[in-house]
Amino acid sequence: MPEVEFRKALNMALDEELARDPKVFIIGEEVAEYDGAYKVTKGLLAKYGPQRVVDAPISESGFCGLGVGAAMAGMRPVVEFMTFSFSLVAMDQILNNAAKIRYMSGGQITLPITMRGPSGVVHQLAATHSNALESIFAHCPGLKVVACSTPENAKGLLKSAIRDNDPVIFMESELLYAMKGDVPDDPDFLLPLDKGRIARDGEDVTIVAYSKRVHQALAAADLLAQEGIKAEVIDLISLRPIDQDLILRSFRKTNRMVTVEESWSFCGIGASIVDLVQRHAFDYMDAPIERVTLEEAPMPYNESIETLAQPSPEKIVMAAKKSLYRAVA
Amino acid sequence: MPEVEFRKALNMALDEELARDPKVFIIGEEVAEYDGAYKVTKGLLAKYGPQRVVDAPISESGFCGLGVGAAMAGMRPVVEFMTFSFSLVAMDQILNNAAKIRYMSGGQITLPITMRGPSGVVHQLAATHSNALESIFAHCPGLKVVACSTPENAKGLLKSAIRDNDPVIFMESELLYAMKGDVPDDPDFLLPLDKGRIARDGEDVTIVAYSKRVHQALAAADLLAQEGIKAEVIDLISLRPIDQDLILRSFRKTNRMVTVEESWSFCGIGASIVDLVQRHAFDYMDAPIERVTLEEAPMPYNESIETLAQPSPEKIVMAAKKSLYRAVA
Amino acid sequence: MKTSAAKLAASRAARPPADPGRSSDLPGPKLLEIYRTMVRLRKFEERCYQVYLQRKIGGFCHIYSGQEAVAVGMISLLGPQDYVITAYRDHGQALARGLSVKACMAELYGKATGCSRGKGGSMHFFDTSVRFMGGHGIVGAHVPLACGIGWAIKHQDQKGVCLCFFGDGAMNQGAVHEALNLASLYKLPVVFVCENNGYAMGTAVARGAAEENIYLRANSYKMPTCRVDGNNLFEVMDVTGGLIRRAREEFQPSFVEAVTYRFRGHSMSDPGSYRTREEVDAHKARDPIAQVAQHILKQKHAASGDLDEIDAEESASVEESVKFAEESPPPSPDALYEDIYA
Amino acid sequence: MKTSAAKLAASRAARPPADPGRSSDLPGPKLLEIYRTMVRLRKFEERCYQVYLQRKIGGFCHIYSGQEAVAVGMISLLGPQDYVITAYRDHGQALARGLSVKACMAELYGKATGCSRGKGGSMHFFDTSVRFMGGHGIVGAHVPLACGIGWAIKHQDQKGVCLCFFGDGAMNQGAVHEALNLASLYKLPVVFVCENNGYAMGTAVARGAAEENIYLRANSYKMPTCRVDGNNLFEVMDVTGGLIRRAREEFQPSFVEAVTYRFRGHSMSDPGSYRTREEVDAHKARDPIAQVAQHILKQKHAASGDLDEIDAEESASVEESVKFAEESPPPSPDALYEDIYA
Ligand SMILES: Cc1ncc(C[n+]2csc(CCOP(=O)(O)OP(=O)(O)O)c2C)c(N)n1
Ligand SMILES: Cc1ncc(C[n+]2csc(CCOP(=O)(O)OP(=O)(O)O)c2C)c(N)n1
Ligand SMILES: [Mg+2]
Ligand SMILES: [Mg+2]
Repeated sequence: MPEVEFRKALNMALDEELARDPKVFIIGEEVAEYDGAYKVTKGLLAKYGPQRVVDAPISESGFCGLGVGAAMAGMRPVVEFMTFSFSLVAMDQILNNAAKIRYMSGGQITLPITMRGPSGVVHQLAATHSNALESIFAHCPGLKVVACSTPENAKGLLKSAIRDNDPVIFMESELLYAMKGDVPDDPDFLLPLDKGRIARDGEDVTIVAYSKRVHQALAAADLLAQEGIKAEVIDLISLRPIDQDLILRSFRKTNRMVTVEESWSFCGIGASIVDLVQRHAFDYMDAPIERVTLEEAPMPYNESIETLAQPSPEKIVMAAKKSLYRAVA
Repeated sequence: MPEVEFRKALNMALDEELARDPKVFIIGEEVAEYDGAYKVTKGLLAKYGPQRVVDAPISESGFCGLGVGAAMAGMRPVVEFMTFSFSLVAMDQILNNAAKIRYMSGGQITLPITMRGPSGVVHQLAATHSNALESIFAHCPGLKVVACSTPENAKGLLKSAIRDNDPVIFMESELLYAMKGDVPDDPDFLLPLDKGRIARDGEDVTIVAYSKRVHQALAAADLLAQEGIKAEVIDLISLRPIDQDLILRSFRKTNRMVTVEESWSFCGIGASIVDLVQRHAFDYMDAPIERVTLEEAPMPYNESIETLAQPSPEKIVMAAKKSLYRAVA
Repeated sequence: MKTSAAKLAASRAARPPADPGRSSDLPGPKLLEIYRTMVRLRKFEERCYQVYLQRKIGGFCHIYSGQEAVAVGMISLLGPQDYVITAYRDHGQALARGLSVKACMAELYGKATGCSRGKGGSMHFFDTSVRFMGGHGIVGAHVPLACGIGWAIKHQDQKGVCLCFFGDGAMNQGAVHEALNLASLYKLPVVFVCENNGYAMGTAVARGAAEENIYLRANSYKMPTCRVDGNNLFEVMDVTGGLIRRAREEFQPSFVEAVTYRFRGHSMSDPGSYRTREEVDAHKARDPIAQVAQHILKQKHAASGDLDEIDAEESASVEESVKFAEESPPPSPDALYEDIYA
Repeated sequence: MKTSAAKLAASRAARPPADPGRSSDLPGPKLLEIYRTMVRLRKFEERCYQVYLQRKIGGFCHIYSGQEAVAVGMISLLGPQDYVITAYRDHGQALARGLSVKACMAELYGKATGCSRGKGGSMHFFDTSVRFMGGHGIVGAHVPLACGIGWAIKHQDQKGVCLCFFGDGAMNQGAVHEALNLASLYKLPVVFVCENNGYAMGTAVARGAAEENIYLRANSYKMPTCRVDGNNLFEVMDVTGGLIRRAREEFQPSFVEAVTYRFRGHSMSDPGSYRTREEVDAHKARDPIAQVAQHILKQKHAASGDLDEIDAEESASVEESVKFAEESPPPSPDALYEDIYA
């Protein structure tokens, strides 16, 4: 198992799937000659040529729609949004076309399209460039929504997404691209799109997170451990469908939960987790579920308030304690 | 207080605000010469002329952006989406521009724009034309989101929205346009944008609904009353900000709740209501909160399964009972 | 654009050279087949109008009557390897592409036997067996899909073409412009067909577009572009034939504006008061079906009785389809949850 | 489009008649003021480049060096009633519009004294006191806003104009096409300025657009359209002067493609390997500031020592702005929750 950067793990997944299936192609801004704005597609143009790795103009609605149409006609496109913030101009293609055409056709049409790119706040890019749209996508039946969090799962999940026969929104994070980790080089290494994972075992409180927030949750668990609190950390991975069994199993053990999110609170992923817990494990609730989300503001540019606006290990620790103190009190 | 149709109540609000403030103008498809696709703007062109009531081409992103720009420069635009389903092609203008420009400018820019139109499922319009996007809008700080439910509040709220200095997403419903009700003709009749209302008093269970679902909730309350169950019905009206006090006050009385929504469950409005209740009134929760939402499918055309896909008074009754039986058990 | 018949005739642009052989010289049997298809569309739509008024079908319903020469003329030039995609005014293209009258009528009734299993309705007809890729409700949003279909044709070496139909109003959607550029940039085998019926709902072309000569807007994308009389079957076929050939053989996308007119309102709920009776009548006088009938009779490909017989047969088939639709079962309740994921 | 200097010169289009009086005949003091502003932009950007490398500022940062003649030439023609709106490469337009060097630098530092209170950063400069309406990060998305500003000007009888700047890459966003059509349809006083610096990030114009002659695409919207040498201050001013007048007096929107070149990478993180050193050097040889300096010297409006003095003064002022920015306070934690609603 070679140790590689996160972006390389994604690159390996793309490379292997391009090699495996001639129906796969990648389209997006700067993915070819520039090797990708974040170098995720590095070297792929050289290897597969301009018909498989395709530079697109700044026409997200156009090239995302092109991807959907190509999928309708039997191809297996990977559409890269330079960041998901820019997918807002293609929202209709995603929510009306990708998500609904199969249904409207009575199941005649299959849509094996992957839409991928980094998502969420990075560092001082300000409000328009820090969008985390997962709760918007996860709201909509017809889409699958996945957030990878380690080089290993990035590779296994992206390969599964590309082979999957449904539209998959595949969310990455700029801030993780340089992270290193061991990655299987088995070209058939696949991970299920609908399963979360226990990132750390524990029994006192469950911390549910996804994407880069998983690493903050793990850091928080370290801090909590210093105080003798054993936190279990769940990496959701799949945001739609959400891995309800995993969440409930952990909750029935810990009876306490903190959710950590990449976006705002209202109508966020965590709210739905709260909902499913109270509906399916009401009697196990020893305390209110705490949520650590973005503060309810557009993302500011200034670094200090940008930091304030986001989840942090410290905030997660506080939330976990709150959920525990409540039980203690 | 004249009794008028819902669409007329909206029309009165527009008429009065056009008369009151020369900065107000209306722009949208077919709003002028055609008198509005649903006749909400009937007669306004004749009265105010083509500079105040403006037909737009099918360029939602363009004319919504025009509205945002006009608001930046001191006008008070009302942008009509023929239905909110079509606002998906303008999503970037709404979520990045309308919602964030004030913030990014450090408060220099004021955005007194109202974006209005019918929203949600109508009758056999199928998946692309049945979108209810409120949880998407309500997710985003910078926007205010309002759903009117009666001719009276339609008028008072729309007038307040137009006079408000922030971007307001103002949601109506085709299915309510023909509903009649008494409407004050006082040209300064205004209702607050951030307050819900108790649509019916009760003490056994709280049913929270908005838009046309309020009427289903009231019908359900009637049915429940026949069985001796006194349901309190809350008409949310404001979806962002949500009237937390009103919800909690009612819940602390009834200890049981059913939410009724216009859209899907995951990351929906009701999930956030569940979240705030468990966080702020945990000790009052006698049973899991039940939710009645769209079934998790795109909206089908066929009438019978279209009906199945939606909330109904019967489903609400069942949910209410479930929440109560639990307590009884 | 209150298109008068005269102005319309005068407005035809220089066009790419037609393929050798003019469609007006087509052999009688072929012409009669085309005529029959045109009649089928008309009979279907007029019956549709009636059952809608009888409230047997619901939703939005956009009648194609008057525009038949466009769909039938163009689609008759396609082979099985080719694709069609269109907007919500899709009954005409669907029938022209060979969807069965029964499956179409049943779809309007929302029945399980419908071409989209009753889940799409009037605006969302689909039949992948004949590569009819919908029926799309959001104005302009299917035009980028056509690029993707063109991409799939080209890169799977299918030697086909995708015909993409949309309205004059769609020209004002940004996504359409992005798509035209992409098609030209990537050399995709797509023929873009703008059916200019003069109005987007109640908005005449010139009230929605600064440039009312729609075909000129395609100049921005460096592809062959032209305007044809969309009520003249032969002109439609001659011009489109050449464009289809270039798409298939040279991957050259192109744009054709077909000037036509819808005889009915925008949708069933439209009173159409933005058009005068005279204007509508003037266009009805240029009925595309009558023009073909005249030609057939003049060329003695058939006698007037033969045409009456075709009309009667098509009426009967539409009648049957109504019976079929009415007697068909609705989707089962489970169908609500089916077809969401593969 | 690897624009060679020669090709560039040859590509100028027929242009609308310039206003009487040519800008190259401007009186010396006015010209020196313009020169000073151009120098200010350059000094600011180059200092910006340095502090970015020192990691004193963060986020994305798009340097304007090389394009000064466009922003300064055009904006110098505006009065206080006029508006400016632009994309994320906005430092140049902001300074040309008179925002203080200090407020701009402080914004890059994310300080409370910044022109957007430290909340917008490099891509989102604002100053409503001089009607500078941003700094917008999403490609093309501010172009519809310009229509709204034009609408407000027109319907509040302000006799002004809105200058709307965007890049060559933005021409491929659908929203831009919708906006151009709206401006022409409604006769809005907007001058659309496409700064064609040859590339959208690493994508040369012809790799993103089927029609690489950008100004021709505006023909679809029936407005005056032209191309100017964006490195030639006088050409920029002569042409734009006429367009601004027509916008103000006749509500005639127009489109101008200013062909120019950015001396730096797309943003600070761009190595720029898609351009050869020769190409960059060829363009640097046509430095717009040097061209103006030459003209001033030739016309004897000033001596070379005078220009050196201006350069030194502007350097000093930028230096001061760095000090100001460094010493300014950050926004208070409360600021996070401010400015969301009015
Ligand atoms: C994005 C979007 N906006 C608005 C509508 C509502 N709408 C449906 S059809 C139509 C008019 C379209 O006119 P045109 O493109 O000329 O086609 P035609 O109906 O004449 O065939 C409008 C505005 C829509 N479906 N999608
Ligand atoms: C909708 C959208 N897509 C992609 C981006 C990322 N992006 C930022 S600048 C840029 C290139 C723009 O080029 P151009 O319009 O020529 O302006 P220039 O940078 O040359 O001034 C891209 C692709 C974005 N900001 N918005
Ligand atoms: Mg039309
Ligand atoms: Mg550029």
